[in-house]
Amino acid sequence: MNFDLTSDQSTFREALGQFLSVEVPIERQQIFGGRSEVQYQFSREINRKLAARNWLAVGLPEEYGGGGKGPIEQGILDQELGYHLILESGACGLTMVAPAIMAFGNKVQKDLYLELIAKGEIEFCHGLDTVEESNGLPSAERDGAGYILNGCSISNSYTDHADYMYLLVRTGDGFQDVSHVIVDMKTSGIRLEIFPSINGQTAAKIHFENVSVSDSCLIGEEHQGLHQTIYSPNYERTGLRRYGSIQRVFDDFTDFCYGSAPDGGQPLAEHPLVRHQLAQRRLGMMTMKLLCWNVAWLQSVGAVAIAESSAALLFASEERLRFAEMAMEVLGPYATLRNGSPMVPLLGNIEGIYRESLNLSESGTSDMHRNIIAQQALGMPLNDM
Amino acid sequence: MNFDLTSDQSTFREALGQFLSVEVPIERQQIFGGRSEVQYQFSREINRKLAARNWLAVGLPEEYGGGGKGPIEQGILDQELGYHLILESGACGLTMVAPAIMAFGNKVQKDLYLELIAKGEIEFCHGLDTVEESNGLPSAERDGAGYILNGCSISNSYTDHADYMYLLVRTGDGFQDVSHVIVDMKTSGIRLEIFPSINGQTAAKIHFENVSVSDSCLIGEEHQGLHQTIYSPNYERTGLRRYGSIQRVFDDFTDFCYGSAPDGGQPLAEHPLVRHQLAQRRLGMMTMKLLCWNVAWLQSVGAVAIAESSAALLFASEERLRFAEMAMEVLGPYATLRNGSPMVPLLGNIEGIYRESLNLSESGTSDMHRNIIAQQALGMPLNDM
Amino acid sequence: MDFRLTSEQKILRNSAREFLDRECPASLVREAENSGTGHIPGLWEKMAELGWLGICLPQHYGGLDRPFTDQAILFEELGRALAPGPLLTSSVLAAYVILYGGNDRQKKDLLPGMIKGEIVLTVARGDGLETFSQSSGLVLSGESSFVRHARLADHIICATRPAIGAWPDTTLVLADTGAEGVIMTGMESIANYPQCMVEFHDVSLSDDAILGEIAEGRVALELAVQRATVIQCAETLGRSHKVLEMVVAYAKDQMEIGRSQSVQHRCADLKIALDTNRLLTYQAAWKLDQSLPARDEISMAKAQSGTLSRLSTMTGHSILGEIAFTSGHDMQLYSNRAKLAEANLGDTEYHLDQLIAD
Amino acid sequence: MDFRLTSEQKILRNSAREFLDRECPASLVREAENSGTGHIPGLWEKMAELGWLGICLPQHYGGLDRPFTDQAILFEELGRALAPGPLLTSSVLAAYVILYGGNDRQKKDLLPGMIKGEIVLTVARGDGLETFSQSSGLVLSGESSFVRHARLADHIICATRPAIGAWPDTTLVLADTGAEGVIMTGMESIANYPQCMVEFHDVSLSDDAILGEIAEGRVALELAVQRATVIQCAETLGRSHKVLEMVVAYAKDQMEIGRSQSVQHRCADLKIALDTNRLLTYQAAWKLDQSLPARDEISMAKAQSGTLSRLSTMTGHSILGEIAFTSGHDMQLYSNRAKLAEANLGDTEYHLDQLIAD
Repeated sequence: MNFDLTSDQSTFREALGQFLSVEVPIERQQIFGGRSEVQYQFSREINRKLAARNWLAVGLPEEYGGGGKGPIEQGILDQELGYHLILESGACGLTMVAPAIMAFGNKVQKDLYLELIAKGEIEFCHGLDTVEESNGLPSAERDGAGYILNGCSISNSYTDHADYMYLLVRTGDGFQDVSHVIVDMKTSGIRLEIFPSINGQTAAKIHFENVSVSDSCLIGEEHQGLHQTIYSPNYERTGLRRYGSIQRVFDDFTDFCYGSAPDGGQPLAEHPLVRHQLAQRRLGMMTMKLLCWNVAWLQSVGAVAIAESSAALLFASEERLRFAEMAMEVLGPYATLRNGSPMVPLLGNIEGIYRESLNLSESGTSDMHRNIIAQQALGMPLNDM
Repeated sequence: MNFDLTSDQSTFREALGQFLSVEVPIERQQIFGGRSEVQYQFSREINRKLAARNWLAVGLPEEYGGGGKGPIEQGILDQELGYHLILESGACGLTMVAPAIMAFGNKVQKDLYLELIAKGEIEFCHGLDTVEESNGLPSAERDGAGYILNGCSISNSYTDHADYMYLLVRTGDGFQDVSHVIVDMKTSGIRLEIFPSINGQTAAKIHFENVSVSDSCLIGEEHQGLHQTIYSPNYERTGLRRYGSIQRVFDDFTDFCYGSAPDGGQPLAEHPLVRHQLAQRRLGMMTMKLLCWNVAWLQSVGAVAIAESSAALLFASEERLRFAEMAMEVLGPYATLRNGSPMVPLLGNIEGIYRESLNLSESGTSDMHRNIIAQQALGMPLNDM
Repeated sequence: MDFRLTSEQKILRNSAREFLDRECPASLVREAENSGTGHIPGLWEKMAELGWLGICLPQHYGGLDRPFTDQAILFEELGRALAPGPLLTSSVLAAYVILYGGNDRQKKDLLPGMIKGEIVLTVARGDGLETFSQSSGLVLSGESSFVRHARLADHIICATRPAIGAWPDTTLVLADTGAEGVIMTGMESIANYPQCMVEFHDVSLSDDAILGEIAEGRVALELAVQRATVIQCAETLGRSHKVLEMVVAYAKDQMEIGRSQSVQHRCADLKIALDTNRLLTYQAAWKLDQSLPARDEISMAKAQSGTLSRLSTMTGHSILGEIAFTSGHDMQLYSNRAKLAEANLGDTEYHLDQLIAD
Repeated sequence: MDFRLTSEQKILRNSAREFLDRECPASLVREAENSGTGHIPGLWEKMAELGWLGICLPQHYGGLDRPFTDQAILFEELGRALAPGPLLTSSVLAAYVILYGGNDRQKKDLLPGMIKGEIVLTVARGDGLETFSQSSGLVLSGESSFVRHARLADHIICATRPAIGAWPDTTLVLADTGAEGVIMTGMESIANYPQCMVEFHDVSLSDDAILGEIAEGRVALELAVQRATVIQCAETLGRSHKVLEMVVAYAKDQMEIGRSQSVQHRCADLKIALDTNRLLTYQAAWKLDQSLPARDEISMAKAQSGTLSRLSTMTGHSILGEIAFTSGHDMQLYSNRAKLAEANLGDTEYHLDQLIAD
């Protein structure tokens, strides 16, 4: 067993920390609950600078402009970017699309997308099922050497900035007849319906009306979508980016509690209950960190980590809410203040992370994750949901 | 609205408290986790003395030896007996069988059982489904003017002392073809398999092998068992007996925390975290009390209180465990000591109530109660369980 | 023992619900949130006409003189509808301070206008305010934060601290928001809730501005805070109840979700917490109506109210999913306001502390 | 980074599990519980033969000299099987106190015999013991409660307090359980766990009885406690893991229960807590193996260990139902022992306090 980085990995982490401390001024860090266009553009700029050092796609092969390292280095990058509160521009391409193309894509697709992703030049969004509709996925009907897409899909990050969308489509009548495709967002017949979220982000419903795409959009074989989703190594999210950002706010909050109180009185941490809650959440942060790194490590040894990824993502969602509730409680009415108000503590990030934390299904519903753990890790039978 | 007793009810409560403070010496009160035969026999004695005052079956009509009052008075009795830590002898007859006979029984049955129940002369046990067997209930096949019972049933209290058993039997092939019967435990063909519980109580599996009973054992109509269970007013348990006993241990524990610590040091309640937890549990006790009284009050106005009873019982089971865990934590290693050990706090009742509290399904599984609340109170559809 | 509403109370509840369903849709709540004032004058006037601003105040000031429990019933409905405006601030907290602390003339000057909706009152608390005597008369100075609806208010009731060389206990005074030396700074808050930091720079007060007597304001303030706390619980109860209704309606509509045992069990837990809070809140209200000691019961209700708020927020967002995270969905209106209510008039920790302070 | 066991460690785990499945069935656990001593000599000898009592102790005392992490792996299996006997007390806590605090002769006198299972050691702590010098030599007096396996032990390592007029810091001494003036009183405990209150009435000690030097025992004790705490976590981990296995096996057997989403979700939550505790426990063990500072990591593991214990108890009893409440079912063996482990070597509250003590 070994719970530490190799010395090369430590060196990478230090260099990265050095780079970020120079490149990321405090005012360009994310203010929780109020993601802005300025911050988004800044994150793309940082991505390009990272790419110039071959650090952005640190886990991709060097021939595609990556760093030629593995999931551990990718995890270090995610965690540090999170800790510096950089928005997740490019994340979908780097952590979801690139691994899928590496595993299942053809030579043309690899050449077409991987280097652009590695260089931070293109933005992907990810199309999810719509809950409301019985079918859930857009249909893709054969049409000569391509498909005609109809239906709609949901995306929850940077859809309005995305160049391409990566999504599952229904390519047949059977339950399992689904396939992954990449669609250019500029293709005619695509219409975005934007839903502003309460953290400044936007969700979107993407409508496909007779959208004609060529065969070349298909990743891997037709009808292999579910198989790809389940068996693709490195496909599961580690959650390290989000972990980094939560740990950062927790660290800031802890420092705040050890300084004087908002009303100028004794430090909040003088109160035994506050210290006790800080200790509970410190344990929660360590738990989140270990569960996330467990996924990255499993990926690094080529293991499939479906249940472990669900555990990490579920725990992180719930721990983020516990931390936000705890911090709100400790700060009392001060916690309800937003960035810009007189007397606001911590740039309003506590009120902001509270609102962020309400996005409990950001990385899948808690029911879905618990089902996966029960069924994949414990071998229990399918249940009704 | 009114959250208080009437003056008659208050008078009854005071007289009862007076009676119990005289009649129940501390050494005859239940030591949690170690129910004994001596305590059981003592509780029967108390029951007979209560009956002599027409207090035992305070809610039954006077013509059957009851007190002619209602569910509120019954609740007062239950709560006070619980608070004085008297074991629940007679409870099955009083709170389950007598109301069922009143609602659905015939004249003969009323004459046969009610007065004996009211006088504390007979003990009933209640037969529950066995989880393990697909059918769950004993079968009752028509045989001339009676039935032949086969199969088995589970009982979780005083089966070894019971004179009669009240149970559901399967009287037909349909899912709903079940009926309530009363069976004399001395009938030939009944065999008890005793399972000692970790609190000194015994559970039992009752095996029926060609047990021949007459028609007169049937309560109400054949095949009306489910209907009776669902629509019988006053049938649901209020949980006030159990509430009283938990409140008592909580009060003792609170006093203990405000006295010197087990090691002779500062009172435990000097510690802010301990005070905070005491406050949380004090709120829990009040919640339990209100939820239980809510059921008693609904019964007093003739309402069916299925979901409310489930809420009270579920909350009480979970709150009892929360309190036990909290008290174990506060007392540290001292909490692991049993009555009789040197340095044992509170007669070992904390270790005892911890073990009692592990009987989480004592009054039905938590899943069952949550299903009932979702479906009965919120009108949600049947789920898979 | 009787946990039912009277038939009069049922009428009150039903008519309030009908009125608010019609007159206070979610679109109006959003309009208020975006208005900067958190207030809709048209709605305010209609509520005043219904007598809601003086529901428990004496008839000779224009109130309806109904039992305190009725105010709790009304605020359950107002909470359910997220009704905007200084309801809790002006018609409850401030009104009771005047009622319990003011002299006859002050009551006559303020209560009828408040009840008609023509005068808006607010309350400034905290340790930052003090009054002292100068040759010219009484002077108010210091600052207070989180003064709710300050910009809308005509008068601010200031609870000023006992100070060395001044008074031995709390003195309540009335300051006009337009007086010289009063400076307000908005505090941007969750749900755009309208509150201010208010500075008082040596504001001269007339002798009439003292509510009751110098250094004798504590009891009146405490009584008012007690009642306002119960009303805040009722408001949270209504809000949380509506969240459960939204979730159950959604689950029934989406049968796959409605049949999920996990969803049902979370709904059941919220239902228990709601029933609990209803019992705790009305127990406290009933005790106040009976003039019985109610401090512990109030603290229990408010402590559990925070737990209920959190549970309803978590249940709502986890079951309704990502769509509830968008501004267009009503759920987030509820979860944002939950945090304001939770922190108002003492949170769960504070009230648990009260329960063991002895 | 590598969270796997080495192949050697996997062999250790598998062989320990096979041995315990065969040699330590639940019937033997019950036999030990009812024996009054909590000990099965036959099993103890076999474990000693396998070298388990000295798994991490130096080879020249008869130990196996394996990394500390291996001891954690072994105790996961011992916990899983509820193996009775003074394993944690004698072969871990006491052994490390001797190793870190004793002089060469004491190690030679005690460790080989302990490793062979011929000598049983225990530790008495608390603030009630003191040593002082008399003309005749060192004298031990006072009392200590919760001394585990005291009746079985040959020697008690006593941590005696710094006292005014005596030593400035903890002094560790060895007392023979058979010495004059040593009186033991059994403390009846949950699961009949064998522990005693031990009184020392002016027990004369030879100079050889001092472990290390007078007033210099604190560091050795702390190091031993650190290791024993991690081992206690591993034991709890094994125990909780077995509970999950029992529940999952039951649920798969009873399909109606196995398909229940509520049951599955509770199992999933226990699985997450188990995985978490495994990571936290082995992180702490690995740090100790690397001689890195590990205080915080140990406290995190032990704090979460209490949470895990409670969750496994609640999950087990709520899913297995009433049958798990009867003495004949194994579940209650696990839940009763969970409380002993939780309170041992600092509970969740204590270790959370350690995390913010600075």
